[in-house]
Amino acid sequence: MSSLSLIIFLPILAALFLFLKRLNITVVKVIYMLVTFTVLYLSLELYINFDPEASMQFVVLHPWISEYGINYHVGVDGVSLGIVMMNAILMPLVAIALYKQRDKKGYWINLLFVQGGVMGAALSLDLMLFYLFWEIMLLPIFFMIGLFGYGKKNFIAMKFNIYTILGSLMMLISILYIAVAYKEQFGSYSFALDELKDLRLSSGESLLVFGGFMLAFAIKIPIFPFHTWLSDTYRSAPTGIVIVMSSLMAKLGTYAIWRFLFTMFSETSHEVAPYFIGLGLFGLIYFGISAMSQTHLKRMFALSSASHLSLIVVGFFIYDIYGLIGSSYLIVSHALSSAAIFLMAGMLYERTDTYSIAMLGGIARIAPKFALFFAFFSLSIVGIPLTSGFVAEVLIILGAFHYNIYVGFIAATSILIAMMFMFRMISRVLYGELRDATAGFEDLRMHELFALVPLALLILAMGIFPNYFIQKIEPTASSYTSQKEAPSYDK
Amino acid sequence: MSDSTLLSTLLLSPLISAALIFFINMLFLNPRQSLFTFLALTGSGVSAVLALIVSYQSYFHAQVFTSHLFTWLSIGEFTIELALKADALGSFMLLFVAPVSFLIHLYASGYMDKDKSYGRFFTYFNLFIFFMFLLVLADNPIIMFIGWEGVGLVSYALIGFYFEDIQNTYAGNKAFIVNRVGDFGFLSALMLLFIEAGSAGFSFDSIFLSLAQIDPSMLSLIAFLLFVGAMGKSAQIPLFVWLPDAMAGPTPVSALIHAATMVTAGVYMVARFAPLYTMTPDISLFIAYVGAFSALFAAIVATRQYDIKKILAYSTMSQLGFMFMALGVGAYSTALFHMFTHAFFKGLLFMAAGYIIVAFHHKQDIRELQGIRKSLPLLFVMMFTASLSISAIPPLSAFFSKDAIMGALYASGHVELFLMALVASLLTAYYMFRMVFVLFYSQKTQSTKKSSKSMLYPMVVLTVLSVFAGLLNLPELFGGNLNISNWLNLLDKELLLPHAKELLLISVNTLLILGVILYTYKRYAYTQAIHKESQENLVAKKFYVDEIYTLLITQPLHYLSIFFEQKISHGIIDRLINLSALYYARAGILFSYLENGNVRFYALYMLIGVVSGFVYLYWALRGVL
Amino acid sequence: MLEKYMILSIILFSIGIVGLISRRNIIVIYMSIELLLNAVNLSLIAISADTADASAQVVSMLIIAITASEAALFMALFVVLFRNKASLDVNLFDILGNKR
Amino acid sequence: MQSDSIFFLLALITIVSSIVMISAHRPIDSALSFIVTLVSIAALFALVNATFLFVVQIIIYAGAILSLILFIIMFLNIKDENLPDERYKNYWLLGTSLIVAPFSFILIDLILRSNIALKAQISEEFGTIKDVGLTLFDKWILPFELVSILLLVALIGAVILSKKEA
Repeated sequence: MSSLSLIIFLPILAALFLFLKRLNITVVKVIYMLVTFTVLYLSLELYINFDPEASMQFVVLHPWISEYGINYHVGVDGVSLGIVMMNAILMPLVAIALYKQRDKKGYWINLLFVQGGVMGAALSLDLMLFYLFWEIMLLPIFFMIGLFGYGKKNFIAMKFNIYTILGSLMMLISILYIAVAYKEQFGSYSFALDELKDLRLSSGESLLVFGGFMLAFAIKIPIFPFHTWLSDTYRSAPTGIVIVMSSLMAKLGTYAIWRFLFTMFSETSHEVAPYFIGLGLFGLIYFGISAMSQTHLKRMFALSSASHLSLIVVGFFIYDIYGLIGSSYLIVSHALSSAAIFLMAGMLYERTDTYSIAMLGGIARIAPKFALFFAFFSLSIVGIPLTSGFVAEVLIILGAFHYNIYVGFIAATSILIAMMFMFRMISRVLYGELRDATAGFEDLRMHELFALVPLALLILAMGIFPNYFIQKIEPTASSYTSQKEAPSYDK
Repeated sequence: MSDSTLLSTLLLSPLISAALIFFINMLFLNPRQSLFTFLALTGSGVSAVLALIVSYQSYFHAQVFTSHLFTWLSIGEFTIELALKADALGSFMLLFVAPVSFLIHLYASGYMDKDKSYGRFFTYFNLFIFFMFLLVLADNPIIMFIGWEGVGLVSYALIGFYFEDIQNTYAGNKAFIVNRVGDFGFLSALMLLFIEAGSAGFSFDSIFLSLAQIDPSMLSLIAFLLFVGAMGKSAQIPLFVWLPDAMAGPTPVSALIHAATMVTAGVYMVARFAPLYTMTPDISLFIAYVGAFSALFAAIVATRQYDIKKILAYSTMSQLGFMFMALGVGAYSTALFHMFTHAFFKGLLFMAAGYIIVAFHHKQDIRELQGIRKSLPLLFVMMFTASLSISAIPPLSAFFSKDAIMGALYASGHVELFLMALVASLLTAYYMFRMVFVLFYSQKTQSTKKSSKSMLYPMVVLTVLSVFAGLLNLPELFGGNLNISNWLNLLDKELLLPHAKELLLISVNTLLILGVILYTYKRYAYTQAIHKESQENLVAKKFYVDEIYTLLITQPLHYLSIFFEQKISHGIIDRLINLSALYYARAGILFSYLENGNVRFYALYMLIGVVSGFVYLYWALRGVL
Repeated sequence: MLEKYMILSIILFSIGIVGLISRRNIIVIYMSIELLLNAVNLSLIAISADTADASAQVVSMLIIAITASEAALFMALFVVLFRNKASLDVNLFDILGNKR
Repeated sequence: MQSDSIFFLLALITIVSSIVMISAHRPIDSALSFIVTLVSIAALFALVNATFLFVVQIIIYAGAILSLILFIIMFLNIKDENLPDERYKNYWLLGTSLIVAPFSFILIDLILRSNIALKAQISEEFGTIKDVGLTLFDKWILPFELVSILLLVALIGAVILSKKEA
């Protein structure tokens, strides 16, 4: 079995095994750790062996349902590598941080399942396979919210699932449509990405098909106005799944725009790019401003994530080497930061039983380590220099200015927007007087430090030595942009 | 030690000491304070010594130090090297930034004595020096921007240093947010600059070489946006609101960051981009006007302040206004020279203020601090000297620098700027001596026993410097040869006055200032005039600028946020989605009426289906039949 | 001749359908069903005459036999239903439907 | 032409009586008019020489089934209050007729347009009991036996259904 298949299926098989076998919770956790660390090891090996100059690598191609041209077809390039690494790094760290809190077997099984699903979706090069994994990711989320969530969890789980499945169905219709269209033109069905590239559709058709795909991605990301599931879902989802959703699944949506839409419908993508740039910029500001009046910590972070994801979308649709690299860098960097911040929000909740900003305060007095890390991760979301977010934002803003000067100015407000609420939140949560909820606040425990320190170091490393990381992405990105020159450049 | 390692050591030694202090502070329970002091002073001391070496070499041998650390980022044409370069301007900055930092470190070790967050303080402090050096030494604007944001970040952390009072941290937030508004302009300008002129590399030199190809209107836009950045950092109208609030931090912070070094970064940046600004005279003039209004505004507000540190804060803003005036009319080295002297006397004034504050149990209101001359005689001397200096009394340092600015303004032909500067300068004398006379010339007496050697020594050094620093750039009039200006060799405009005219200007100016001081003495020394001032007029309320900003920006944003979240997201979009789900369920109920269990209805549906099929087929096959 | 019989058969069949769907009286519904079967029988006989083949008549006879068995069951049903509800209204027998 | 006029007469009787059958309020009226329908249909059978079927129709339908219906109606002692309240009966009839009308129209139209009649020569024996009997026991023996089972099942079912709950 190749390492890519192993990365995808090891977690899924382990999850099935744990599901079927009755085991002690400690054993479950140990197996979880073993599996995630194996995946991490495999991914690191992948990262080291990855040759930046070649495009698609470690390709595995097995016929699956050959009469319909569906194959098991996976491979990795510079951008999916980022997502794979994120997934591989975050999963064990989440477990380390939540190690003592979660004693339900289902929690760990679902997380493993999600890991496999995300890996599969990130690596698959066959549309059907991608669709399969895309849906597989959804199931554990549904169960996790339903089983371990807070508040009106059933309603919210249901709403989230129906909403996302609605999008996925549109995508499925589009996938089938292009497969049939391919058969009409070339005589056989195909779902392979590199073959579907050659498909010629009329502009109306491709716009519709593009819309079907885009709806699925837009809901998952979410792009304005498909965002209303977001804050409720984040609020009621348990920490592990919030991290998965914000750090991996939303990013996968943006990644899929690049991987599938830009490859298959490059002309349509260019045509609609201005609208999506507009929508992204609007979302950037809209979500940012919405977050300012939030009193619930997780909702604020949710909206802040949405704001950044809009920026990522802008970066992709700019279709310029800086925008592309900036967005893929922001995917990774924001995944790290938001995972860390949601993890810390979870710790906060576990210690104080509240997410309400108004009820918190004074944590820095008695828990300096917690305060330090909390402030650091919040600032890394804001994009302070020497953190990875800064590099990414600068690149996206550069791309935006390259595209159009006004787009540039609006994109540049991203350095203002996040901090408007972030700083006030830091003040209210960490500083000032101690409150009832925060009295006796326990500082970070050892295992929590073990989870947070690597994240912090990675964020710093990516901010101080970005070149090392970007060299892995750059050839992929420039190969994309050299195919199609950036469309417009007016002053 | 090679040039390159020397420069890298200069940059990195504060970072290393900051990191060491940080880890010791985090990992050990009760580290000894003296260890922190040692580390902090070593870090800043090493860089101070090296900075002096660099400046010496640069001044006497015109040597340019460079150091290439690593490639920060390289994508296509966008290549950012993390390279350091100490040319004349950089070395000049080092010349006062590093020693003043070291002195203030020394002072802070006394000021912060026995503070429970001693280690945290010096972590930030050393980190600040690191970022400041990065800002000064960066060879390309992106790295400069990193330093620029970095100092802002540390400034944020230090303003909110006493985070037990949440208001302090709000002041820090305000400082950082306002600064970032400026940074927004700065970053936008850099991006435009790269797109327009970055193809040949993005170091300062290569940018300046390709400036000529840029469209003039675009160049003006870039220049303006860069200046927006400077406005934020150097507290000019309209982005000055953070500076008075920033006085919430410990006094050494105010001395180092909000007087001597960081706030002058805007001036440095404009001077650094001098080749750009010489090509955009409109924007330069705009800078001059902004500087003039800021100087005047701050001077007016300072006349009605009572908090000793706020007076000094407005004074800083006012002096920065002077520097921008000089920059605006093209007298770059004059502006930088004023910045140089300003660092000494303003640093000294803040240190003195801090000394008073520590000595009198953290009282900061000058009305409560009256009559402290007896108990602090040395301090009185130093503060009096510094006040004379800032008021530009010859032959103290600021006399030379400020007078050069006035001369340049006059020579540039913009009389209105000159008059504004003159008024601001007179007001400077007024508010400074108002403070001095209220503090030291009073019937009341207060006494204290506290004193700290480590606080006093740096002040003595700075007193000496603020007296004599002016001699370094002695104009020809007094037999000098403008050493610093020649050294810096910036693109100064020729703004020379005939000696007779200059002499006349100086004497009139000095006489006027002396007159103001005399008036102030009459008014405030040994009187209760300070208590009779109205608290309600426009000046005392600082022209309601904070309130206007709250009304125009903060509150609308808040309401907009609530509007977006509750009205649009929840009220419209989410409701539509939920309603569509609800109506879907309703539609299900509607259809369930059809399924009523009554077989003849089923037969009816079947019939309808069959008939429709028949009709359709009949219609479809009408041609065949 | 065949066309006429066919047309008559169609008309009778339609009338049977109308009765089957429109009426609520279960006995009339039953008779409508019988009418449908008779219409079919009619057409079968006509075809048989037209083709001079007795097979259609046999089929028709089988239908009559089935009708007879159906009649027996229906009668039993009438008795049971009437005993339970004391009414011939088919709308009363709708427990399979959507009850809320 | 004689047979044509007889056919039209019988057809008219059939249609009118069946319409009366479906629209009569009381089941007894329906049943009586249904007898008329059945008899005239039997006459139509006779018109095409299906003599055996004519006899079967008269005996089984008019004789057995209809009398069974009448017997049941009387046995149940149905009063007016036991009848369903069919206030909108006429609307229903009208509505359903409108729905069915295109169906009938299309079928009639198709029949009229197509030429389906073979007009085979009818032998002397056609429709006699011998002819039918031979066909039945020659070609249709299996269905015939199956029908007998069906009748048996129906018999048992009817007994069980109408049995009172113990």
